[in-house]
Amino acid sequence: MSTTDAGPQRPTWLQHPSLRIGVIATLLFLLLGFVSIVWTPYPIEAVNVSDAMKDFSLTHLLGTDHLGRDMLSLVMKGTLTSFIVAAIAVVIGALIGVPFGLAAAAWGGPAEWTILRVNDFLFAFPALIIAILITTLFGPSAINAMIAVGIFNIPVFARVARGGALSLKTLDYVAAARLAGLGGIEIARRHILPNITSLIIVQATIQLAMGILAEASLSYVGLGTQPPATSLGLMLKDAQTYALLRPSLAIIPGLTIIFIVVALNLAGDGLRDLLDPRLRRIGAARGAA
Amino acid sequence: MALLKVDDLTVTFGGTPALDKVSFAIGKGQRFGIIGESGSGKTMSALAIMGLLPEGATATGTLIFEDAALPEDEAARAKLRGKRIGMVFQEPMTSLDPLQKAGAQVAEAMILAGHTADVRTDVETLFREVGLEPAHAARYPHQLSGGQRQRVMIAQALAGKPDLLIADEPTSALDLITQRRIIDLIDRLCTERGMALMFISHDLRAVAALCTKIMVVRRGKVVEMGDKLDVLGHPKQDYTKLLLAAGRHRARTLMRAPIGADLLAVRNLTRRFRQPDVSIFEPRPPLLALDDVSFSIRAGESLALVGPSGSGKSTLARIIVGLDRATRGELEFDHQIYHGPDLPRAARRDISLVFQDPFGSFNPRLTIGESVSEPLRPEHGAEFDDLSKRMVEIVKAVGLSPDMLSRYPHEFSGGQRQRFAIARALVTRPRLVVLDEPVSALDVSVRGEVLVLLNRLRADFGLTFLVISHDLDMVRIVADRVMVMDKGKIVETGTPATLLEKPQAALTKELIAAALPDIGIVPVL
Amino acid sequence: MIWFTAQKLLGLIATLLVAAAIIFVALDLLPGDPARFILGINATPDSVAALQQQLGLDRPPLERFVGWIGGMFSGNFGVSYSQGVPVGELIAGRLAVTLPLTILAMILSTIVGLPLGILAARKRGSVADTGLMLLAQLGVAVPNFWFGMLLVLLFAVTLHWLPPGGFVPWYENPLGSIASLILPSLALALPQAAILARVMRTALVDVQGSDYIRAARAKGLTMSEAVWRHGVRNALLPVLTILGLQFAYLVAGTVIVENVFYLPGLGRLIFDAINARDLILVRSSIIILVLAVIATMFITDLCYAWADPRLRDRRGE
Amino acid sequence: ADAAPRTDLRIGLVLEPPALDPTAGAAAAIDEVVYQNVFEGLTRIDQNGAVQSALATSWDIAADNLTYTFHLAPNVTFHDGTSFDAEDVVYSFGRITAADSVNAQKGLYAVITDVKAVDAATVSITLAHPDGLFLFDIGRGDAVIVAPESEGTNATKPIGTGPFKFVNWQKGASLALEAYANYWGTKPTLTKVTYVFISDAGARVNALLSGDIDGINNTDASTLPLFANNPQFKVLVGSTEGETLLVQNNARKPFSELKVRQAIAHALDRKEIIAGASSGYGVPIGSHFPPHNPDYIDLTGTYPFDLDAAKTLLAEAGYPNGFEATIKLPPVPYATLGGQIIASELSKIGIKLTQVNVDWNQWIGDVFTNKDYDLTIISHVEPFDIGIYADPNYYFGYNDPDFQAIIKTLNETTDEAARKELLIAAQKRLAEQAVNGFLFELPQTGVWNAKLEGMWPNAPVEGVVLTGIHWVE
Ligand SMILES: Nc1ncnc2c1ncn2[C@@H]1O[C@H](COP(=O)(O)OP(=O)(O)OP(=O)(O)O)[C@@H](O)[C@H]1O
Ligand SMILES: Nc1ncnc2c1ncn2[C@@H]1O[C@H](COP(=O)(O)OP(=O)(O)OP(=O)(O)O)[C@@H](O)[C@H]1O
Ligand SMILES: [Mg+2]
Ligand SMILES: [Mg+2]
Repeated sequence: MSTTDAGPQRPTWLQHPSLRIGVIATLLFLLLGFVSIVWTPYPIEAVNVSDAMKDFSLTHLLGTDHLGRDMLSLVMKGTLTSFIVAAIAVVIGALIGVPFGLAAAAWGGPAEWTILRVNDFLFAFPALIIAILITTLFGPSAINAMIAVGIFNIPVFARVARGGALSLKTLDYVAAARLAGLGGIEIARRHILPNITSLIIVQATIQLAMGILAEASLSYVGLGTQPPATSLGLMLKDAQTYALLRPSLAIIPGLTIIFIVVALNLAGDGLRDLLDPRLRRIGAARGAA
Repeated sequence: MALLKVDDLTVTFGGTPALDKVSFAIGKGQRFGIIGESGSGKTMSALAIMGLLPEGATATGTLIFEDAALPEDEAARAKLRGKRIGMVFQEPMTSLDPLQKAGAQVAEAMILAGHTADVRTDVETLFREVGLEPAHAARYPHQLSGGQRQRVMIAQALAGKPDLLIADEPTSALDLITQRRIIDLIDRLCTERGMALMFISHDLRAVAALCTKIMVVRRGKVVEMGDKLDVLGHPKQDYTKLLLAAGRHRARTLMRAPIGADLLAVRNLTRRFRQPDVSIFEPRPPLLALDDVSFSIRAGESLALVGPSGSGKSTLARIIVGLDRATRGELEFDHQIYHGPDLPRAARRDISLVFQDPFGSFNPRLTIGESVSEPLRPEHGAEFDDLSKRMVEIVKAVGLSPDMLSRYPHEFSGGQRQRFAIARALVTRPRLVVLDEPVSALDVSVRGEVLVLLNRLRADFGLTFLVISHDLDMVRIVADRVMVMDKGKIVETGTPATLLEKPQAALTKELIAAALPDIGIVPVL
Repeated sequence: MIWFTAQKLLGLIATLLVAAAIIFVALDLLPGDPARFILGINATPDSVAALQQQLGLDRPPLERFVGWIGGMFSGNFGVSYSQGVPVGELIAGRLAVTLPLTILAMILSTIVGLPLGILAARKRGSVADTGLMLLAQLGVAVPNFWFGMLLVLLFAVTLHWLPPGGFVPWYENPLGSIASLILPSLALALPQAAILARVMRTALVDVQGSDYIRAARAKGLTMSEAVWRHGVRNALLPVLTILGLQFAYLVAGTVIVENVFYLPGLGRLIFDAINARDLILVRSSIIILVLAVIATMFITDLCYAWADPRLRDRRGE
Repeated sequence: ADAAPRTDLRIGLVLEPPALDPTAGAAAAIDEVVYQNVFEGLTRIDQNGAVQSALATSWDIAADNLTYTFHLAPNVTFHDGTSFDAEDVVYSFGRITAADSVNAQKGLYAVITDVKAVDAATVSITLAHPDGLFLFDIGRGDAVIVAPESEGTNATKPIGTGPFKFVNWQKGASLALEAYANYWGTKPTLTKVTYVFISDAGARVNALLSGDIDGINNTDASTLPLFANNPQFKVLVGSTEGETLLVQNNARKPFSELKVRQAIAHALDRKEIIAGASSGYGVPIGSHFPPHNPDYIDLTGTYPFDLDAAKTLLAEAGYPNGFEATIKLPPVPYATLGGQIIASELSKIGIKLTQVNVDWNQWIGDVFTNKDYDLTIISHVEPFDIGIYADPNYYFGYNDPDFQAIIKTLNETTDEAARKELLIAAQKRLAEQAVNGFLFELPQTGVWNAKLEGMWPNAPVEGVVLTGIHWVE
């Protein structure tokens, strides 16, 4: 949240401090995560109780957890899981939410009314409750977290898409397209979507951040990622009884979450600042959503 | 001696200058006019004097008000604002606090200026003075029309009984009749109060009508300054000459396509809009944007539709091209009956629309070419290179070069965009072209060219025009026949000559009266 | 305004019915048998059957749905499977904790978030601004259960100022009840306060650049006077919407925070009830949650319409 | 410092009891609150698991071991003031054995054929066949004596004959008991006891550290190190009746193969499992029998930890490079942690395990009821439950006529020496057959304020018996 009114010449993303920091930090964490696919210092399935809860050392840079697993490896894998869960949740939310939002804006009338009602309902339905229900159906797993958070994302994206579409709908070039004989879908694809993608991207980064927090909460109450897989939230859960014996077990994943979320939010804010101030306002309001 | 003296005023935005060493002086009770095209720095000069420059703007130079330099410090400056210098802004729609009643906002200005006696009655008298009813004081801004808001703004500016009133294009957002009323109002108030006036506009005639001294600015520099009669009478600078030329467009004689049978017939067209109630206590009936309108256009004819803002012109246009649906009545386009969106596909390409605002009518993310060729997309039959040939042809026709097609809208000036807008309207080789205020969003300097272009195209392609406007001069140039519209009704029809010389309907008379006298003739006000 | 209210109210009811149907169906799909869960693994089949019959689990779904909806309107939510107590009672008891908790959190986040947001906006670009916004970034990013644990370690375990959790019933000692809600509501409020601060700042920054602020200054107000008299009110409008949305997040947050602070709140009730497959309890608790959230949205809408004359005239979405 | 020692107590409980009638629910939490505190049975189990007299001060057993005559304690009253007599006993047992009974342990009492009041202070119970465990079974929470007047409301407002009477229950938060003034037996020193329900492990630690609760009789072993060397606390590690098992579906290939089961037994490193899943607390077991029981014999050496042996056995069984299987894990630390450890241990002999975490309902449904599983980890906390292996329909899927024969005779034997022989035989048989992976006896890990005395270190039955607990200065 830094730059002032968009002056005559906008700063490119490299000149934009918060965006630069945010994007770079995010990429670093992503890298950390993706490396873990091909390589981690130690396999995280390998339990070795004999050297549990070791201190920081050269062999274990971040020490080991209560089962003697290498913390660094866990953080790497955990970051990956958290990202994947949040990302898929965003995709679910956007793929379902955006079309609904556009439809609402395009059709108006009862259709819009209904969509908005369903929106309200989804919104009023805490992700955690959704997760609990899904869990009772399919048993706890990272997938549930994805679906639950994804469902929770739907209304957010629907609102953004609708808001953006409504502001574009009345513009002359949309009317011109209608005169040119383009169909509703064609217009949405050609004129509306391209002009709200920026909005949606900003929203996506914000939801990504929220998704990572949500995954943490779900895993913390045992509804999210399950061992032997791990996620930052699950690491926090495991650490809760050791928190006082060996604070690092709780602090490391906790800080990682905070850093990732801050990075994502910075990136999101930066993007928003780079975009049309009109969009910035809408985005800001959604910032909470 | 001068009330306000401005020396070498320079305003820059991060290096790029908006105003460059501008110097001028305004005497007590003097009426000073500033004209110049959009973006020339007019508003900035006003804001600099008020000390209201936007962030990122840096001003240098000296501003002397009554022999004292205007203070830099915000608090001290604020004491002068309102009491000594009042300002009316360019944007009446956004310059009032949407959450506060009009009366309260004027009252605030009064109290700030120290008139705390009995504000309520003072506000009422002030409202009457600016031509509002006292009842309006209890309305929220969004419940007032543009003209009314502008009057509230003026009342606000006058509340502090300033010695200098700065009016920044107070009328450019308003329709003809309101425009004239506001100008008359400002004129009256200045004379009554002996108030000095700094009047900003890009409309030569408004300035001519009001001011005694005129400054012409362009790209932040003073082009010419002097007594009204000198500047307008015998301008020295080419730019000023150009402005003047554009100002009084001379009707050019044109060879016109032969006029044929009825192309479009409109029968008993009515359009209703549900409209919000002012409040629970003041419910409003549905608004009749179009009220039983009937007329017809003959092939090759150019019909002009004039009327004050909100009279239903655009609505009619939108229904004809099929963007909006008629509540009642029907249209017939060469023997095909329709009511708006149900315009048959085949006929779609025969009717096209040129929008009022050239800036809103192009998708910023598509190249001009993509936008212009859009109407051709549905034509499957046509050969590709045939289509591209047609594009080139039409772009040439509007006086632009085809290689511009790969560029994006923001790279073009308003005039150029409007040309492309016309190109898009013509690319399907339509028979009827509806033009909704095709030039009102353009600078005076380019309006002329576009009008000429329109006439030429009409001749070359044998087009039929329905031209919407509230600019009578334009009507004179482009129209064979004029229709006057008021509150959704057609009140009068006739050839420009007859109708403009001997108007029958009250509104027509008013419209003509509203038209400011031609430049050069010193107005009798 | 009347029209507006009526239409919103209609929406509210419609949403609730949709909710009720969806919830009922979703829950009926759940595998697992309350009776079996209550009696454990050594119970004989016939005692399980006996219990099922006692609980009315053998009646057809539709009958139970209609019964449920009908019951709700007469304030009778039925009797909990696992606890044999009227569901209404249970929920009421839990609301006595969750409601004050969320409200307290909301108040906290508002009185902290808004002033900071305004400060940041007024001192835009200054060190204070950057600092505050960095704090806000952190605030948004801290998982609230984690923050809750830190709070407990500091204020309960180390300083012994406040209880680490649990809840003193209102009737026993209201002050004690408040005390036991302070830390949880802090944990809940932090991220919301941060968000509010950010939204308030953006809104006010936007308003500061608006034409009417400039016009107000032209009347003779200084910048800060103009912002206080005209800016803040306008900037509060977007904040109002966020406030409405926030309630939903707070409610979601309680489920976790109530676990960390072992509070007898609605969130934990649902949590435990689902584990015990006490569907009748789950169903009604969730509906209450949903109702709470939707009702808040409804109220915000009304406040919005009340605060913004333009909206009053427009016919709602 | 205050002169008189405190007489109040705040105890932490992991789970809140859904209701409070021990005769109508299985939840351990019920017994933890009411057993021997609010409700009493004819007999009771003491902290060494031995049967003691309770409401029945003494009893005679007929020669045929089929008829028991109980002599009831005099002037006993229920907390609502109503008096206790033989009729209450007859009523209570009638309720347990009735057709529509919802008693969780109904099976145990099926053996009862007749209960009748000889006189107001004497009751005689007749059995269908001799039952060595009868006196123990009627000492359980499931057979406590309730009054017909209050039977209906016991779920929410329990009325018993015990030393403590129910005061109030703040659902979801806490439950309060206070000493019952007219208790017939020796009065407890505590006057007010509050149970605080804390399901979150981290929160439990904080509650103890900040003194919000004075103790908890069983909490995560992983937190013990925190309190072990803290003078303000005392850590009580005792035994439970819980044999923690790697249960194998004996009815399913490949676990139906003895060699496979033996291989797995060889591959399990109990030391590591105990260290990892239970922070090193808990006694290794080699069969399904609690080490603290006099009839216990150590069979942990039957199949010592030996990967080579394991591999060869697997090869002989026809799985030279192992096989894949899933392990379903209920939501308890010893299972989720144990699962990870065992998975990584078995992977060393080529057995790849997919870990599936389930909640209790799914466990009861899939594993216990539908027997749809390969492996699972669970602790069987029932006392003297070795008999479950004799039931071919039990979810172990273990059908072994020899073992069934042993148990049959055992059930009909009441002579102690003979019983001991049989029990040892039974343990041996299970160990050799490697029916399940026998891991360790679940420890009871309590953490208490250092100034508290008289808590049961062991849990021969579920429950937190308050009678003996008292503060010392
Ligand atoms: N906030 C701003 N940031 C950067 N440049 C600005 C800003 N406001 C105005 N400008 C530039 O300053 C120059 C003068 O603007 P100004 O508004 O004075 O023109 P104007 O003569 O009032 O035009 P119009 O007739 O459209 O009002 C323009 O080129 C404009 O691009
Ligand atoms: N979509 C709409 N909903 C409600 N009212 C509308 C709508 N569109 C137009 N109106 C109303 O219909 C009337 C006619 O509008 P229209 O745009 O046709 O006027 P106009 O003659 O084009 O004015 P201008 O010259 O300013 O463009 C106006 O009072 C306007 O407020
Ligand atoms: Mg201007
Ligand atoms: Mg119009």
